[in-house]
Amino acid sequence: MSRLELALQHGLSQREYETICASLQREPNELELGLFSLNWSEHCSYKSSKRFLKLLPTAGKRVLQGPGENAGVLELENDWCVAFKVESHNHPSAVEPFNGAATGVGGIIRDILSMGARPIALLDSLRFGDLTPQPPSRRGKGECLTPPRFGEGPGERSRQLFTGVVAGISHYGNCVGVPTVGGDVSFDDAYTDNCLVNVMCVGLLKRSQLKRAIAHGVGNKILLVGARTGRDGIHGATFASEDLVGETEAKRPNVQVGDPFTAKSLIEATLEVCQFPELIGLQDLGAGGLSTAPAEMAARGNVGIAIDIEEIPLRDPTMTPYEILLSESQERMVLCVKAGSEQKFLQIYRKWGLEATVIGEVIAERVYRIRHESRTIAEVPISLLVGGVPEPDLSPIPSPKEGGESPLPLREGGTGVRWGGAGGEVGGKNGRSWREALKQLLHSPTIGSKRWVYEQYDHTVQTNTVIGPGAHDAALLRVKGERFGIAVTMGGNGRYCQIDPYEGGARAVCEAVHNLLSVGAEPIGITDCLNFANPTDPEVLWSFEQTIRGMADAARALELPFVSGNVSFYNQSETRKIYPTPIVGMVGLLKDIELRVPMGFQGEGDLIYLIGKLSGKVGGSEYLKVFYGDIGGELERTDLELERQLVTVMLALAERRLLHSAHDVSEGGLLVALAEKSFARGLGARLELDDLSEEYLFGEWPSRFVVTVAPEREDALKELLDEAGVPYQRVGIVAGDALELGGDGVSVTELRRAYETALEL
Amino acid sequence: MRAAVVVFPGSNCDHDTYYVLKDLLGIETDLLWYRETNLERYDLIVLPGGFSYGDYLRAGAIARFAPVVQALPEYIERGRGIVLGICNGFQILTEAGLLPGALTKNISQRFICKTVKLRVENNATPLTHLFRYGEIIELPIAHGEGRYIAPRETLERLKRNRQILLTYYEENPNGSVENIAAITDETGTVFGMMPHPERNSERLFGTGDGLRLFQGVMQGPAGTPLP
Amino acid sequence: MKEFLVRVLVEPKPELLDPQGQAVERAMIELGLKNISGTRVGKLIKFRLKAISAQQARERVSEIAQKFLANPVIEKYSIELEELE
Amino acid sequence: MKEFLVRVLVEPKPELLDPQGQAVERAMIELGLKNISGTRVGKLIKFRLKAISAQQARERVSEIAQKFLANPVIEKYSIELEELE
Ligand SMILES: Nc1ncnc2c1ncn2[C@@H]1O[C@H](COP(=O)(O)OP(=O)(O)O)[C@@H](O)[C@H]1O
Ligand SMILES: [Mg+2]
Repeated sequence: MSRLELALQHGLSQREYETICASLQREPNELELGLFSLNWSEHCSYKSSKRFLKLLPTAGKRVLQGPGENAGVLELENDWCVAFKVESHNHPSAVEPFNGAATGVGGIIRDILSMGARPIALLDSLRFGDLTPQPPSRRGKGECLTPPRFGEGPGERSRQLFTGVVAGISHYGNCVGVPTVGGDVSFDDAYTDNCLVNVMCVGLLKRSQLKRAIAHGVGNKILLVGARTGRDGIHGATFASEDLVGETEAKRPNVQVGDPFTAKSLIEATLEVCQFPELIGLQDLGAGGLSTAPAEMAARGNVGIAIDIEEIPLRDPTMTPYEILLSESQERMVLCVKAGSEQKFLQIYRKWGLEATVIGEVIAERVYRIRHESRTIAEVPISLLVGGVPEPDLSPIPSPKEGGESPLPLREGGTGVRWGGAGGEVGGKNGRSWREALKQLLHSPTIGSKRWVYEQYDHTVQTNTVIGPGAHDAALLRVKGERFGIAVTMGGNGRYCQIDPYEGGARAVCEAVHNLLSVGAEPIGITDCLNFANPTDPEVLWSFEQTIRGMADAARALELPFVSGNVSFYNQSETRKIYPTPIVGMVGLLKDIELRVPMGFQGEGDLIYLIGKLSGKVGGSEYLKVFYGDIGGELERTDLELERQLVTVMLALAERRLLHSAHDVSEGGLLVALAEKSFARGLGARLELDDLSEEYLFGEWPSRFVVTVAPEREDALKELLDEAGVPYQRVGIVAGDALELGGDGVSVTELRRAYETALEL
Repeated sequence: MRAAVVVFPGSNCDHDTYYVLKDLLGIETDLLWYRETNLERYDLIVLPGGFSYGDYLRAGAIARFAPVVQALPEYIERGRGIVLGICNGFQILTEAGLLPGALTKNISQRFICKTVKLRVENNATPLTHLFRYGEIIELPIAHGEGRYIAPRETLERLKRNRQILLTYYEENPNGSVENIAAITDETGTVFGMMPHPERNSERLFGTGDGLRLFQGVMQGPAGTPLP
Repeated sequence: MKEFLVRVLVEPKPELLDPQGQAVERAMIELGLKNISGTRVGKLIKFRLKAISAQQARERVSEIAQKFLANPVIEKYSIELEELE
Repeated sequence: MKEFLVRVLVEPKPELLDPQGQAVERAMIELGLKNISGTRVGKLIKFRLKAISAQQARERVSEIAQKFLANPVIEKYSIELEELE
């Protein structure tokens, strides 16, 4: 085989190969090709996405570390800082859901650790294909062996992926002792072949503890710590940079198996050594393993690194240098430490029962040099390896949606259906009343309770979870010894992006903002994971660009910086592309946790107000999907000026303690939001709505909150809203134990049953 | 009074428990590395929750051989102080044979994290004397292997000696026999419980019931303060 | 119809990391069982099965092992049959 | 020194309920494996051991199985040895 063929087999393009030869002024050897194949993979180099990512705003007064490191860092109060990032593990989870998801958790935790922060929370956004109805005889029995693999068919496969992924996150997150406090799960056929597993980790650190993934100072030592190196996941990053099609089965890397026990010791040992002034930089070994991490550290420090391959502790002594360098074994990190101090580092790791070895040193020549028994077996300029990849020549072209024929059945305007009162005589679909529709929506897996999921996650460990999963729009963590709290949320709706990627991107940002505002916290920064299909498809690239523009415009309007993120391309099979799916993770600061606002109705007699945009369309809603099997429709563009006003006014309302409860209106629309508010204490409401159209009851148009206020504070609330010029409307009063509307009613118990049994596996 | 919270590789509630003892109750408390064997100084030794050694094989199966656990029988025999195993700590104590019975996989075969109601079955112990007999309290659980089982004779003995301290109330989350959530040994100085009192020791997290349990230990049996 | 005692032994594929096996091996060594290596921890599934022949029993168990008892992506399995009186 | 392949099979004591075994049995029946009964799910621990004789190997493994690999309150075990070339 020619060298070129070998390069192509490594996933490099001919153009890339030629660039390498021209720069090296020779042909690269096989090991060097391996290095390039990983460093230049889409997954590691962001070659197709970086020019679009530049569109995202990254500056802000709290930003201590923006994109470019293992995680972003924002300043909070009293020298406390928060580090956070999201990471995808989509392909590995599609192949082996349990281990794929578990190692995804491990990877993102080590990213946070690399900043010198203690991981304090995890969130997970999951997307699967629609589940088939569960045969009644299997309900409520739980899993048997993991992962269970009953039957055939796409619904069964989605079920297996779902249970496997949740079990994997539960296994890893629980064991490392980081609470999983939030996230979201939704189901749609678009994700049948490619499920999405995005995990976000949040860490806490003092300003002075901030670390970077950097190496410098000639002669300083490079340490490898954690687990031994085995033949896991060789070519993992290249695998993540290709479509998920049948033939890749042969090319599939060995499944990486996570070891959360080793990870937990690695966290504790690393936090110990972070106190040493001799620690210069640290970096976790993620995709690409030793072929990428040290090179990236050297690039940041403008130095070179030489490593001695025979020093690396192996699980299997027969491994070749090629395998060692390309291995993606989990639970490993690389440290750069001052020469002479290595012993004290090694000691700490060994105390925790971990491997720790000096594997190399910083050199002046800016190359990544691999030595084997003192012989150089590969040597590549750092600048070429890291960032030297030529940008592929791709151009986005608008999807046919902007003209031409639509790939989606588009529904113009509303459906003209009005839901009736009792018995549904006013022409409700199939003669049903709004309460039947509401129950059915609450029972859909995407909207229904995710208790089955989050009860498998330890969400109370570390004793900081003030608001945990299932209780509110965002989770809230306290910081021991401080007044302030940290609110976190994560989510996104691919269906919106499928219809209108620009608007979908904007909404992803705005919804995260709403979730934080609902608990009373001020949004301060964003991390995101952009899950898309193959970027060489111009239409996909176009939706990618549009989504980013939507996110960027919303973030800019709300003065929110993106401080970290992740791109996952190639989420498609031969037959199916995922929806463009941006997942937004957001952090908020609540100045005083005593000012937190609950989600649910608190007491009878409280008045219910809808705040924000008071009318809109039904397009893109879960309602359309459930009742019409339709994901189309028209999405109204979010009014970013209104969003700005909502931020100000919601914060002011919370600060003045005017809100007895708050919840944003999102998936499912107004009635679903009201029903969710009734579950906390079993309190119902008498609703005073004069519009019973499906748009009004079930539309998902943006920029809305439902809040409650004590009757004696009603005037104060209205005054504040008037001053801010934000529209509002009284929609009812908290009363009884049923939701009543238009002479019809349904008990909270009945609604809750529908909601709680939506995901019974 | 002086307390130790043992740190095994894989412990993850060590800092949480330390925080309650040290910061909320002001007890002099050490984080004790699992290789320590000198327990003389301590009036209370807590084996905290977590996944010691990854809970590989069986929860607690490897940790029971740790030096600190090997030193416990002597400590208990001499009546030196109180040993409290919470969650993983309970599992370690049963594996070590310091408490009767065994903790096995939840009947659902899944990990479960939620707040549960518990009934106080014996309030004449240092751990529970600040509760009323029959009182219903709330504590979080978070475990995959919390289903308590024991041979019939052992259960008879536990009941006869009133060694059952807490039972799950209304709902049995893991399938434990007799709804058992917490027990003590025959000496009344070794305690094991699946629920996490340290996770409900502040009003911020609910009723704060967990704190009374630690306060009980601090005040000593029947209110006599420990040294 | 004959009755068989079936044992299906499932273990992690040899090329994959088995953290549980590693931890158990370390513990056994510390407990004094030197000279051991390559420890793997897997599952044992044991049941009684009625079938007309050993061959039929094996075929049917094979199918279920592949489909359900073992996860072919990460595990391998073996089947043992013993005819009961 | 000889080398042995050791398998320790650990399973729940017969008198104890085995919820995992029950769940697996139900699933197998649903998947079409009728005529099964008494399903138990246990553990397989497999390793290589060097010893001077089969008897010595068995003794040493017995000891570790009793003390560590199985929990005598709830489990029983059996040991299988195979001499390697
Ligand atoms: N995968 C998950 N992991 C943890 N918590 C989850 C997950 N999915 C949903 N939740 C929690 O369930 C609650 C409701 O989720 P969701 O319906 O997505 O909220 P929202 O409608 O506000 O976006 C939230 O508290 C969320 O954090
Ligand atoms: Mg919300």
